[in-house]
Amino acid sequence: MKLFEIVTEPINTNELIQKVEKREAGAITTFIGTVREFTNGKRTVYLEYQAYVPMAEKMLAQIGEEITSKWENAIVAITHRIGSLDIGEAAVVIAVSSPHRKAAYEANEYAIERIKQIVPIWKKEIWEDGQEWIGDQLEKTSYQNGLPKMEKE
Amino acid sequence: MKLFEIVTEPINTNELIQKVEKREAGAITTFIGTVREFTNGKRTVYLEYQAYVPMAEKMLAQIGEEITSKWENAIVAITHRIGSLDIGEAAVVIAVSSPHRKAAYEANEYAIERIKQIVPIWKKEIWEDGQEWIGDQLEKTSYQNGLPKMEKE
Amino acid sequence: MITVLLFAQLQEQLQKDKLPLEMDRVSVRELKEYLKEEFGLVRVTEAMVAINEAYALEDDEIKSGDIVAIIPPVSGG
Amino acid sequence: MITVLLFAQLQEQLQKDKLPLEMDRVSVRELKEYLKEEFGLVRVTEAMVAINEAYALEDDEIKSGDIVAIIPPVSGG
Repeated sequence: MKLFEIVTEPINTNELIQKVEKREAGAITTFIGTVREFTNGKRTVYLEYQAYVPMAEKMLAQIGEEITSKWENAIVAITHRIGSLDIGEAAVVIAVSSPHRKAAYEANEYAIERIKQIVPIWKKEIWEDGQEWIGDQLEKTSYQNGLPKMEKE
Repeated sequence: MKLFEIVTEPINTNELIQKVEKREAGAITTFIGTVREFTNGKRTVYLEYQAYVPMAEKMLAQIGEEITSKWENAIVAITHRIGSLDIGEAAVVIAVSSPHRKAAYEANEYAIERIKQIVPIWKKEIWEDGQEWIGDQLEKTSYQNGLPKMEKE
Repeated sequence: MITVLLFAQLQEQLQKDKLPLEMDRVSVRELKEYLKEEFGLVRVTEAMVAINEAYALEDDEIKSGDIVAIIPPVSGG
Repeated sequence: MITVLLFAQLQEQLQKDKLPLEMDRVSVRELKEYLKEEFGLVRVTEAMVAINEAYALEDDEIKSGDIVAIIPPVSGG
């Protein structure tokens, strides 16, 4: 069973939930990032995701380690899909279990923020009149002078 | 399709996700509250949930309304199960979709906090050597002089 | 007649989930006092009351035909 | 020899996902400069570099046999 995975097929949310279920857990949170039809008023026809697969899986596992060091007893599973995705399809699913709910929410949100910082995955938006590779990071920070921020404070 | 429901059968998380899916949503969060084996060091054998069903469903719907007034475009579905539940089974599932992820996390957490404040559902813990109806509220606040807090600030 | 619904520990204490009371008009406060004295439901003081599925205040009035639920501290989720 | 992996807009620009470079020792900074000048990859300046699947700093040294990935700003999730 792989807790951190890049896949090309549709993601099964239930499988991720099963990966983190345990008798000690009282709370399981999931996050499903889906392909939205409109971004900044522009209509997306579909998305194309590309990854540096082996490194992306390593970085997902690193996020998992960061989480278990911050939230004791949390268990995390993350699957990111690549390839062509239609509107409404899930690009990423994150499942976190924890004995307490607060940690399950916090750790889950931490995971998606970190994915957007350090995991080598790229998204191309295809519109009716063009297409573009998106660099979310670029809008906020440039990391041309060093490592991406490795820890969120 | 009922967005707010009290049921006696196991809850299907996927069905809740389907209830809130839409093309405008970029984020779906779910919360699954499961029966934990240990609470305060004491081993639970199983739980028994009871509800004042028609009022509980009304209160769940009210939480839904509170959420859509606070987080525009959020869609919420909540199912709470009653009866006997074994360790690991889901007592409650909350699904929230929203165009943006921050709102999906916040609204979901708001829903579980509000459930614990205003929805007439009671839990009995059954241990090997006894049993007790739990009153979560009582540990924190007494509302003998008025309404339960109707809005979280 | 007023119908009083009981849940959780109160239901177990009386071994009943329903109490039909021959009353016409009574405030929430008075009803709680009555349930405490007549049925020994001491924990009713920490409970909320709902009239016809809506939370009520201590001074709200209950009329004949109303369904009144005694809501001990909730513990769902 | 150093193998350079390209992704996203850089891959499309060169119509290649891989560049084998006859180099022995080069710093990350020097490699980025080289890719910019030799291949016109101007956007390499805003990219991170990973050596053998781990993020590297500008002064880190790349050796023959290393797999070097040019990582433009990521946009997963």
